Amino acid sequence: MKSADAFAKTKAEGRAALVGYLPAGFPTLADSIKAIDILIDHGADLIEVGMPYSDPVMDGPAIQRAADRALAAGFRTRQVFEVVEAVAGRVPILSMTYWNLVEHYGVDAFARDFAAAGGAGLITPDLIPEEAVDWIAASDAHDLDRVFLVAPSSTEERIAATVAACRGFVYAQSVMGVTGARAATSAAAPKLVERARAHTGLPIGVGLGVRDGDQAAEVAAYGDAVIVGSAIVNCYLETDDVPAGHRRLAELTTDLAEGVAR
Amino acid sequence: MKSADAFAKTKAEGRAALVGYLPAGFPTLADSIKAIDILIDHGADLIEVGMPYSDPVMDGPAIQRAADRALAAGFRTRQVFEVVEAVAGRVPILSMTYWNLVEHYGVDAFARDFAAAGGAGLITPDLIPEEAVDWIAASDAHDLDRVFLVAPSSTEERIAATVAACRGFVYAQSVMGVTGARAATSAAAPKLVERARAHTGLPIGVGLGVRDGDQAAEVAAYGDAVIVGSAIVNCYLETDDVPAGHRRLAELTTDLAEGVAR
Amino acid sequence: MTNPDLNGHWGAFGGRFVPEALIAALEELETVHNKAMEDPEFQAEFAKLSSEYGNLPSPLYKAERLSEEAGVEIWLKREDLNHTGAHKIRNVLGQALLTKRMGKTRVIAETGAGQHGVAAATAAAYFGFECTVFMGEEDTRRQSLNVARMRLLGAEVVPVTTGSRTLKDAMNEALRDWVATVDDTHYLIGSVGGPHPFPKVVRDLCRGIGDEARAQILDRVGRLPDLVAACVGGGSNAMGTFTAFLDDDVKLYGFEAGGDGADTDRTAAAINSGGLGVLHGARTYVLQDEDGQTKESHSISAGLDYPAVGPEHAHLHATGRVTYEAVTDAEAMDALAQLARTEGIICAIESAHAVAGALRAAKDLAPGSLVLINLSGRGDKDMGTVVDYFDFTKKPSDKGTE
Amino acid sequence: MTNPDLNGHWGAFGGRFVPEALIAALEELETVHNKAMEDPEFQAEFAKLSSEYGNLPSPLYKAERLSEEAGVEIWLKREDLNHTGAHKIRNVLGQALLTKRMGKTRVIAETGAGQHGVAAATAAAYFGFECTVFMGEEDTRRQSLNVARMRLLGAEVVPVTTGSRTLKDAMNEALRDWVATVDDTHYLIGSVGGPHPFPKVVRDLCRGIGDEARAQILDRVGRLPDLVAACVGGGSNAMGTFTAFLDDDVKLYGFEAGGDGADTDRTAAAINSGGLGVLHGARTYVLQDEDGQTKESHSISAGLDYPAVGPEHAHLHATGRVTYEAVTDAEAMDALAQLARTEGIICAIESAHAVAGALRAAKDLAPGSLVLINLSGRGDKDMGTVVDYFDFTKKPSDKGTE
Ligand SMILES: Cc1ncc(COP(=O)(O)O)c(C=O)c1O
Ligand SMILES: Cc1ncc(COP(=O)(O)O)c(C=O)c1O
Repeated sequence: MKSADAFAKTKAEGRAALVGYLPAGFPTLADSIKAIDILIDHGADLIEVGMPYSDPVMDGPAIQRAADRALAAGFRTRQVFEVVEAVAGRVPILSMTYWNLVEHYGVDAFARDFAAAGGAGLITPDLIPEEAVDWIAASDAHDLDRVFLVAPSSTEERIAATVAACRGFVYAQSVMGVTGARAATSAAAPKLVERARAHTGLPIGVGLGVRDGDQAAEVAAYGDAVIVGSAIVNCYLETDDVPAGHRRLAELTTDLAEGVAR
Repeated sequence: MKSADAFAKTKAEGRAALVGYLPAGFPTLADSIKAIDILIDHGADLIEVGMPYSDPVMDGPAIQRAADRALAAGFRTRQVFEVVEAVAGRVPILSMTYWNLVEHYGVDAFARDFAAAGGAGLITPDLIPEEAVDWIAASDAHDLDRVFLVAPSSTEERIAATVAACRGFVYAQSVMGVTGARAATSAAAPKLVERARAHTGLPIGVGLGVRDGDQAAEVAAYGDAVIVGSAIVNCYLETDDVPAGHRRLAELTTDLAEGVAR
Repeated sequence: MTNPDLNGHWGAFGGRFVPEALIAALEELETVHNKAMEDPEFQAEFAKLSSEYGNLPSPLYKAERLSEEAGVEIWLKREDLNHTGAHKIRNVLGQALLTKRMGKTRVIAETGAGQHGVAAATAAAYFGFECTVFMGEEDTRRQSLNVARMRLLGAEVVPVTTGSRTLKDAMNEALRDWVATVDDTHYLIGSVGGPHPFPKVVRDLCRGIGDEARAQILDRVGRLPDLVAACVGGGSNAMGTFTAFLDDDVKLYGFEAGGDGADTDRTAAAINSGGLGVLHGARTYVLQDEDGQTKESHSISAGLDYPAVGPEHAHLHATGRVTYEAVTDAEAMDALAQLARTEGIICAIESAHAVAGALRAAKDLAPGSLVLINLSGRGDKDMGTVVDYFDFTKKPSDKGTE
Repeated sequence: MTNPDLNGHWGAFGGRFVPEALIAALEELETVHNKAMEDPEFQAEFAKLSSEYGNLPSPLYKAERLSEEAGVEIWLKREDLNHTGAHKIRNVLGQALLTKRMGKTRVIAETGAGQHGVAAATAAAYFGFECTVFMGEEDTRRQSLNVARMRLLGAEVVPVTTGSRTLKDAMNEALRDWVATVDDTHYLIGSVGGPHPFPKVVRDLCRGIGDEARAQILDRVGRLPDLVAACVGGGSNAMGTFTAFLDDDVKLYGFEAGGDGADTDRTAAAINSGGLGVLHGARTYVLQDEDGQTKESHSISAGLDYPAVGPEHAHLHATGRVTYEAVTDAEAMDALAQLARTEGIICAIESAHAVAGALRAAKDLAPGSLVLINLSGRGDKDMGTVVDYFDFTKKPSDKGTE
């Protein structure tokens, strides 16, 4: 299942897609699978499986801490394929990963194994198209989505070149800042989405900062997908009671799904 | 009583004089008077009353510690006159003092009060004749002995000038070093005494390092006086039992007196 | 001199592995820097500031007694005599001038032991910039004096509580801050690492070390050195030293911190103990585990205790132009003591790695060969470590007599 | 310039109040020093050593932002940039050369906080002399890093356990050692105190500070300063600064350490709080009690924490040529922080007394007046004190968002 399939569905339903992010291995490997199932059960249209990494420069405190916990518990790169395999089928499963992990595994090998597990593609927060020659070749070879980011600071030329290199959708980083749920959504986001649309027919997902259904609805007004990460992670960070986290996640996802459909 | 009186006596007896040093106020003010009496009782021919001073650069550890104790107990400059007054009469009493104490009291005032107490004169270890204009005037005015030091490193010219400025006797610093009882007497001392004699008819006292009768006898062979300090102080330094110190001092003095008379 | 391609690659190394959000700022920096490098007015301003404030050029010093012990003629480039005590003042003054040119009013910096943080705070004080320094919480505790220095200089010090709470995490945090503040903020990076154009910018600003030393030794001895040595942490002092000599027939040696040994787990020698990877925006040699997770580095020298190395060094290693070897903690400390005893110079432990490595490499040189060592910094900051390392508790001889 | 009479007196001050045993060595030193001062070969050797090893001349630096806050034009003589971090290197290199000329192979020194001890040990390492440093036991504990430095440099450090166990007792002990070792040993005294000819010797060796600064300011500004300021401990940096200006129409200010206040018991201001006396071989101003027993001095600055002052200063005070004022601990620390914040320079606490005093004195000057301050040393050694003094525990702002 590719990202395009999900966007075809949400477009048909006249609404934005809900994209849920969770690091693999958090709160545990098994519970990350369970949590993704909950996300899908309660209305997520796409899933981003985060790759825990020692140096996550794009992430704020919540996702950092989640990744740290997964790493401390012994998370290994290859386990992402287990997670993908376990949850694939119902909605497109992408992985959001810092580049060194892929490069170290072997770019083509990673693409091959990720595709074999049923994954849809990768979102690469610290890889720009100029550095992506190998990845572009591997994603072509293994028919994977390729999601690069655009940002409010991107020039017109860079937006054009970046969206041209994307497949599946485009990730619009709505604020100049790291991941983390924010009290207010970004004023820069609608402008950025508009600028990106001028260069592509791909759906545009908007990420960074959404924490509830109301914010999701705001973002859904101009974005094709609402990407939620830290708010999801927070369901498990603030408690040791994983079942309670699952319940909180179910509620949150329901709220977000209602938001994107408003 | 002046130094000359003592030397006249010892010369008549065909022996060297024994000079005993003790800081005023050590081990206590009263006991320093008592100790000086013991020195005189057991054969000391002259007494040097030390002035406890905060920065005694000519003194080794024993005398430093004795002075520290006197100062810590509150010793004041004017108390030296009490000590002198208490012990004067039987032998000449000089004071050995660092210069700042005299200068601070007032050079003429100090000389006046010292003479009034019955003192014989001053030994000034950090005053050279060039700096002694005021002191030479005051000691003349109050008829006090004036003992400067010569050292093995002194040039011929300096020995000549220094002994010329002395009255009473000359202090020959027998070793290049600070006060302190030593295992062996100085090889440089006889040479120094000989050099000094070439320029003066004054008696020459030899100081620094003598600790027993045998050493006293060695020094007495070429010096007109044997000056003993640290060995005397040590009688009290190594014990809290002052009466025991007095007994030790009596024994030591007897031994030393026997030594200078050998 | 080698320059990177348009995307900042030296061969397989370098590049820009950072969020797109930062690319605009990197391009602005690249443009302003390239213009500045060709602008005589900038060069004059930089030279004046370096000389009047930074105390540059640093002297070249013939270490006679050390030479005697080594059997070769050793010259030291005395960066320890610069204002703030290391080569780092060159970089911060240069970047501060660039900051001014970009119209920015705030700088941020990462710091490990605090040396770069102090240098950055110094430049910020001088220029009246706001300054925030990110420092691993662990390091703020271990290096509280440098924290005090930075605060005294008016900088805000932010203890970083994520990851391993050390330098690499401070760098992550600086990058995170920068994404959010890039409009008015310059990231004043501390070495020749990070995304393009930083490695080139810092190299260009530090190359005075080698340019000066080359001219000084030609002037004093009349010929080029046979061997040039520098220590390599991120690699700024080494690139600053080597650049002038790259096209000369001169042996170049970079000495990494080998900790307990480059073949042990306690090492900071990215080239000698690490592998190819991407960290902090550049492809280079990185200490990492089987998955590419960054490993913690270990060195007695706080300034070399970093798990990667600047990409130009990676390239110079790959091409064989520069020889990179590891020096252990013990070798470095011995060299520090030897230099102190023979020359009356207590250098930084970082710099002692260069001295130790050069003394070792000199064994293969003909007697009387000319060896130039960059003494990157002074040892004041390291005295606590030195005291812990050496046994200074031995009783002095008793001088008293009774 | 003023010179003492044949017996080393400046007016009522100076002289030689030491055991006769030392007079020969003092006369030898006087002879050798006087000859050296007139010997172009010595001067050339001293200049070469000072420049190549000591990093002299130190730059003269215009402190723009401090000037703005002060309303006068402030120039700093940057002795903090010298090798070992203070003006003291001038004195030790000069005396080491004299030691060589006298054919001696050992030097001894007294030290308080350890600054002069480190400088002396440095010069001894450089010249291959044996070196013994006397240091109050109390001080060896408080300044253990400097003890380590000296030992690293190959010096023997002897803790002095007599008297108050501080600098003055270390000086007593050095004099005691010297009496016994004078044949092969030079007493490398740390300031312009002690018996004649030390005050003149050290003054002559340090006068480069003022000679350089005078030429530098004439070159840079075209006229002499209106006011010249230096801190006064023993007084070497101040005499080194003032000497060049004594015959000029320039206000000269020496700033003593006032501790809690010159009128309190916790002060080190010998001129402002003491009286006429004899200490360590010279007649000068001394902190003493009613009997002339030396009192302990108190200052936050270890290098100014000495109960007397060099005799030439006493004379310049008595004649009115130089104005001596006290600066309290608090004033000095404020000035230290102000200089750090405005200029990115963390100076020694000693030097901060000069800055504080100059800023105070500048209030009486016409706006735009030229003020020259000798920045005698850097602050690295003082960071522990600075941390204790200022409250650096304030929490940095929380940057995280959730
Ligand atoms: C004195 C000194 N030398 C070297 C280094 C290492 O940095 P680089 O390799 O960038 O020169 C440091 C860093 O703190 C340092 O303080
Ligand atoms: C930096 C600095 N300045 C000044 C002094 C005071 O000495 P003087 O008055 O002899 O210059 C010291 C002494 O340690 C010092 O370290």
